[in-house]
Amino acid sequence: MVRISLDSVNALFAAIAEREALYIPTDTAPGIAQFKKWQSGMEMTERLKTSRSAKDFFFPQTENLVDFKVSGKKIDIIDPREETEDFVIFGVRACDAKSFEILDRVFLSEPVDTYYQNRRAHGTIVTLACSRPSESCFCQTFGIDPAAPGGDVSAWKREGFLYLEPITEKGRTLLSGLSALLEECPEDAVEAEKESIRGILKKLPLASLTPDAFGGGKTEKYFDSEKWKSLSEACLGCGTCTFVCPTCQCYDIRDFDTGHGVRRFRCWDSCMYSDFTKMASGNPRLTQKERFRQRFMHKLVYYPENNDGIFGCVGCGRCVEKCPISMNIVKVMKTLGEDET
Amino acid sequence: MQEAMKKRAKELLASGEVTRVIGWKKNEFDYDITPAVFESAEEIDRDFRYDDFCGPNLSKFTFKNQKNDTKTLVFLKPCDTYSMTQLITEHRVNRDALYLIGIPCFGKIDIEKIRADGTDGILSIASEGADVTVKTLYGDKTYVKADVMAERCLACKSKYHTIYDELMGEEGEVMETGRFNEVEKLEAMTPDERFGFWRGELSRCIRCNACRNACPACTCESCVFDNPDTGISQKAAADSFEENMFHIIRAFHVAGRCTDCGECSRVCPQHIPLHLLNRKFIRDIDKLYGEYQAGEEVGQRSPLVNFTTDDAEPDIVRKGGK
Amino acid sequence: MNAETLIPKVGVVTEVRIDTPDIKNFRVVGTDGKKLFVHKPGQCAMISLPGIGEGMFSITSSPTNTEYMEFEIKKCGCLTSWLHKIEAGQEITVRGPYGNGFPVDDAFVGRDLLIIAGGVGLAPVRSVINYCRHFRDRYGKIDIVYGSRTKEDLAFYEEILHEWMSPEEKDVHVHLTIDREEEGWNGHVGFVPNYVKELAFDTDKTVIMCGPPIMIKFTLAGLKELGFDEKQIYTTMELRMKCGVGKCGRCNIGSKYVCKDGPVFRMDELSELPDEY
Amino acid sequence: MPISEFKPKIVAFCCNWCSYAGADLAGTNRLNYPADVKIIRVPCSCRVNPIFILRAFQRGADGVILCGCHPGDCHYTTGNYYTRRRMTLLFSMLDYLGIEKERTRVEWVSAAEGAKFAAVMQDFVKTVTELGENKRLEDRRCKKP
Repeated sequence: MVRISLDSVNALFAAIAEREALYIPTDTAPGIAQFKKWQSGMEMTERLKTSRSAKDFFFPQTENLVDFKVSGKKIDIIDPREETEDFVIFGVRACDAKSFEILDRVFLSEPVDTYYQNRRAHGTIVTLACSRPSESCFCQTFGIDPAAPGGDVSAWKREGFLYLEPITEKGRTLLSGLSALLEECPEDAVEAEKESIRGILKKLPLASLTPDAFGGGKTEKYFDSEKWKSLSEACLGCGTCTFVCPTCQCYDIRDFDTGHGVRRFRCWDSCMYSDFTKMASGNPRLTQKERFRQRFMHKLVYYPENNDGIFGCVGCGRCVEKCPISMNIVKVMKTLGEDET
Repeated sequence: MQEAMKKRAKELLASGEVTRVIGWKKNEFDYDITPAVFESAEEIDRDFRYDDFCGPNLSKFTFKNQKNDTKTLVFLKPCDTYSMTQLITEHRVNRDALYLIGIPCFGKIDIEKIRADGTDGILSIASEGADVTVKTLYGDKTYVKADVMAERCLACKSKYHTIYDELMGEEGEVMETGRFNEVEKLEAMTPDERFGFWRGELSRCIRCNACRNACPACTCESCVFDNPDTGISQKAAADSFEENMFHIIRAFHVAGRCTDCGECSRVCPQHIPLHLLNRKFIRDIDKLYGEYQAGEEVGQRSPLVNFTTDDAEPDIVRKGGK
Repeated sequence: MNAETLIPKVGVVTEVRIDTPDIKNFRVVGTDGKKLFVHKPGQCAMISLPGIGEGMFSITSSPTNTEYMEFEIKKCGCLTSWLHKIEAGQEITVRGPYGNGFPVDDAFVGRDLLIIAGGVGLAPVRSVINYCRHFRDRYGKIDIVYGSRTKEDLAFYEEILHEWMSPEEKDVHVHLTIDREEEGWNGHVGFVPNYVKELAFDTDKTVIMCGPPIMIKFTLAGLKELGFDEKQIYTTMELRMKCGVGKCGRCNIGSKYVCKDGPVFRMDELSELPDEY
Repeated sequence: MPISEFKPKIVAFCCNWCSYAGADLAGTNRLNYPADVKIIRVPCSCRVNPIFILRAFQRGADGVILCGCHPGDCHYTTGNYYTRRRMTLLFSMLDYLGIEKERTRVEWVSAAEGAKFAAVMQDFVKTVTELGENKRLEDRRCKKP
C-alpha cells in the first residue's frame, strides 16, 4: 500500500494525465458532479456520487457504429472507429465498479461487443472508498463493500492522505509509474477507515433491505402480482432511472442521414419508454404497468436467472434520488417482498 | 392542513360524492413524495400526506389517471390550479368527472438544495414555520426555509386558486416576486455570454424526457420527438445541435400554454434551469402581445393561436426594439 | 459468426418477385455473387436500407440452396414499404445469421412432421420444408397445412403446386385452405385451426407452426384436443429487435431473448415465459 | 476559411402565392440575386414549423429566411399573422440562446415585388456572409469532411 498527501493530489493527477487521459468527478453545477477530463486546476468533488454513473466510459450514451455511403444502388460500409486510447477513471465508487462486472456479462458474453470490449481493455479504474455513504445507498444489499471498493486500484481518503492499493496487474502498472510521488505505508493503514465505513453502513436507513425474496425462477411468483398497478401508477414513463442507472444497458440502433451519408449509431434506450417494443404490427407492452414491471423484473429476476444469481442492481441509489415521483427499486423490493414474510 | 384534508377526503368518499382521491403519499424518506390514487379511508389514513415536500403537480397525474365513469377528488395547490384550468381549456380532462379542492401552499422545499449544500445521509427532515431541521448520519443541521425552498416557490406567481369546487384555508393573491429577474439578467448579457451559459447548462442534458413527461402542458398522444416520421425523433442527443433543438422545440410547443408551474426544472436530474426557457416565451408574449397568464381562466385563447393585425414584426428581434 | 456483429455486410438483391399482392420475395447474394453466410432453417437475418431502418427477417430459403438466400417480406411498416419499392441490383445490408433455428438435425430426425402455417408465416417454415425434402430419407411422412385469406394471398403458390405437390414427391402431403369461398378454388375453405381439427392427424408427429398469433392460439387448442403434447409443438416468434445478439434488451421476455434464445421455441418452453408477446 | 472565399448556404422558405411568384418574377425580369439561395416552396408561410427552420440549420444552412404574403394579403386570409407571432418568438428564443439573430429573417414579398425579392436576398446573403459559417447551430455530423 502507498499513500500521498491530499495536498499533493493534484501533482498525482498531473503525473497520470501526462501519460494518459484522466477523468475525475468534479462539480459542474450546484449539486451536480460529473466525470470530466482532468485539466490543471480541476478539483475533485466532495460529493459522494456523480449524477450519471460511470458506465458512459465503456458504454457511452451515443456511439457511432458504422457509416454508409449510398450512391444510386450501391452501398459502401465504413467502420468509423479510431484506436481507443488508454485512460484512467479516478474516484469510481464501489457500486459503479461492481456495475462494470454486470455490464461485462452482457457485452463480453458471446458474441462479444467489440466496441465495449475495446474501451474496457483501455480503461484503468481507480475506485474510492465511501467515507460518508448516503441515506439512499443500499449497495450492501447486493453484497458490495464500499470499504473495499475494488477496481484496478482501490483508494481511501483518511486524515489528510490518499491511500492507494493496487488490485490488478493494470493497477500495479499504473502505480509503478507513479512511484516517485508515492510513499510506502503499512498494509493496515486504512483498517480504521474500513471499520468506520462498515460502522456507518450498519446505521444506513436501507441497511436491512435484502434481495432474498428475488432471484432466478421467481417469474411466476411476481409477474402477475396485483401490486404492479399501484407501484407504476405515478410513473411518468421517462428515462431518468434508466439513464442514471449504472447497470441499465438496453440500447437502440438508429440511422441518421447526414446529407452526405448515413450514420448508424447506437444510443441508450429505456424500457420505460412507450415505443420501446412498438412494432409495425402492434405493441406487446401497451401500458406503463408492463414497462415498469419489465425494468424491475429484469433486474431482480431475469438477470439473476441468466447470470448465476447475480442481481442487475448495485444499490447505488441514483434512481432513489433522481426519480421525479420517487418510485424506485427499493420501494418495489419492499412492496413485492412483503409477501415473503 | 393535512389532517383536515384527510378528514374531508374521507367524508367525500363515505358520502359517495367521489370514489377516488388524488393526492400525495410519502415514500421511502421524509422528502420522497409520490402522487397517488386513494380509494379507501384506510389508504388515506395510512399513506396520505400533505406537507412542504409535496411538490409534484397533480394536474398531469390527474390527466394520466382520469376515469370518466366515476368522480375523482383532486387536491390542488395554487400553481396546480393553473395547470388544471389549462387542461380543462384544452379539453384534456373531463371537468365533470372531477371534484377539485383548492389547498394552500407555503412554498415547497427543494431537497436538492439541501444536498447541494453537502448535506448527506439524511435520516429525517422536519419543516416548521421558518425552520427546516435535518437530522443526518453525520450530524444535525438547521436551515432557514427560504434558503432551501424551490426556486419556483421563491418566485411564486400566485397563491390564488384559479379553479376549485371547494377551498380549504384562506384564498391567496396573485403576487409579484420578480420571476423574470433571471430572464432579464440573461437578456442583459452579450450573445457570447448567453451562448456560453446555455451550452454549459444544456450540455448536461441526458435526454431522459422527464421534463416533457412531467409537464402538464405536454399531453400529446405521440410526441414529435417519438415519431420516426418527423425525421427528428431522437433518443439521445448525438450532437449538441440536438440538445438545442430538443429544448427549443419543447419550450416552443408549450409556449402560450405553459403556466410556469416549474415541474420541468423540478424533475430535471441534471438541474438544468428549464423554466428559464419557458419564462422567456412568457416574457416575450407579455411584452409583445399583452399580459397573458395561461391557466388563469377556462376558455382563454392562447396568444399563439391568436393575432392582431398590428402585431410586431419579427424584425423587432434583429433590431432589438423590445 | 462475424466478429463484428453490429457491422453488416453488403448484399445485392438479384431478383425481386411479386408473390402475392402484399408479399414480395427477394433473392440476395454478396457483392462477390456468392451466398453471404451459412444458416440453419428458422434462423433470421437483419436487413437494412441505410437511413430507413433495420429489421429482422427470417431466411426463407433452405440452407441446401447454395447459390443465394431468399427473404419473403410482407409490406406492413416503414422499412418493408421501402423494401417493396426496390428493384433488382439494389444493394442492402445484411447481418446474421441470428437465432437458434429449428432442430432439423436432431429432434426432427426420423419423425413424421406436421407443418402448419398461415399467411406470410410460411416464410420461416418453408426453409424447414425444403431442407427436409432435400434430405428426404431422414424424416418420416410430411404433412403441410397452409392457409391464407384468399387464393392470391397464398405465398409460394407456384412452388407448392409444382414442387411440393408434384407426384414425384415422396410422402409429402399438402393441405391448402383459404378463408372464404372464391371462384376458381375447388380446394378446402375454412380457417387453419378448424382444418387441422378436421384432418384429425394422429398424434405421433412433431408439429411446426407459424402464423398470426390468433391462428397459433386456436390451432394450439385444436392440437391439444387431438391429443398433442406441448413438447411436440415448435413455433417461431417475432418481437421488435435491434441488435440481434441478445444485448439491446428489446426482445426480452422473461429470462429469454427472442433474437438469441429463439426465435424457435418449443411450446412448453414458451408457456413457461410470461405472457408478454 | 477567409471571408472572401466563404459562400453561405441560404434556405428561403417561400409561400406559394406571393413570395414564390415574386421570386419567379425576379427571375423572368433577369434581376440578379445570389445563387446560394435555395428556395423551398411552401403552401403558406404558416406551413413553416419552427422545426423546419432548425432542421435547415442542422443540415448545413448558414441563414434561413421565410417569405410570405404581406400581412392582410394571405391567400388563406390569416396564415401569415400566425407566422408573424411564431417566428418573432422563435427568433427571440434563438437570440436568447446566444445564436446570431441576423441568421434568421422574415420578409413579406408579394407576387409583384420581384425587385424587392432580389434586393432582400442580396442583403440577406451579404449579412450572412459577414457573419460567416453557422457554428452555433450546426450539427457536426452533417459537415462534409
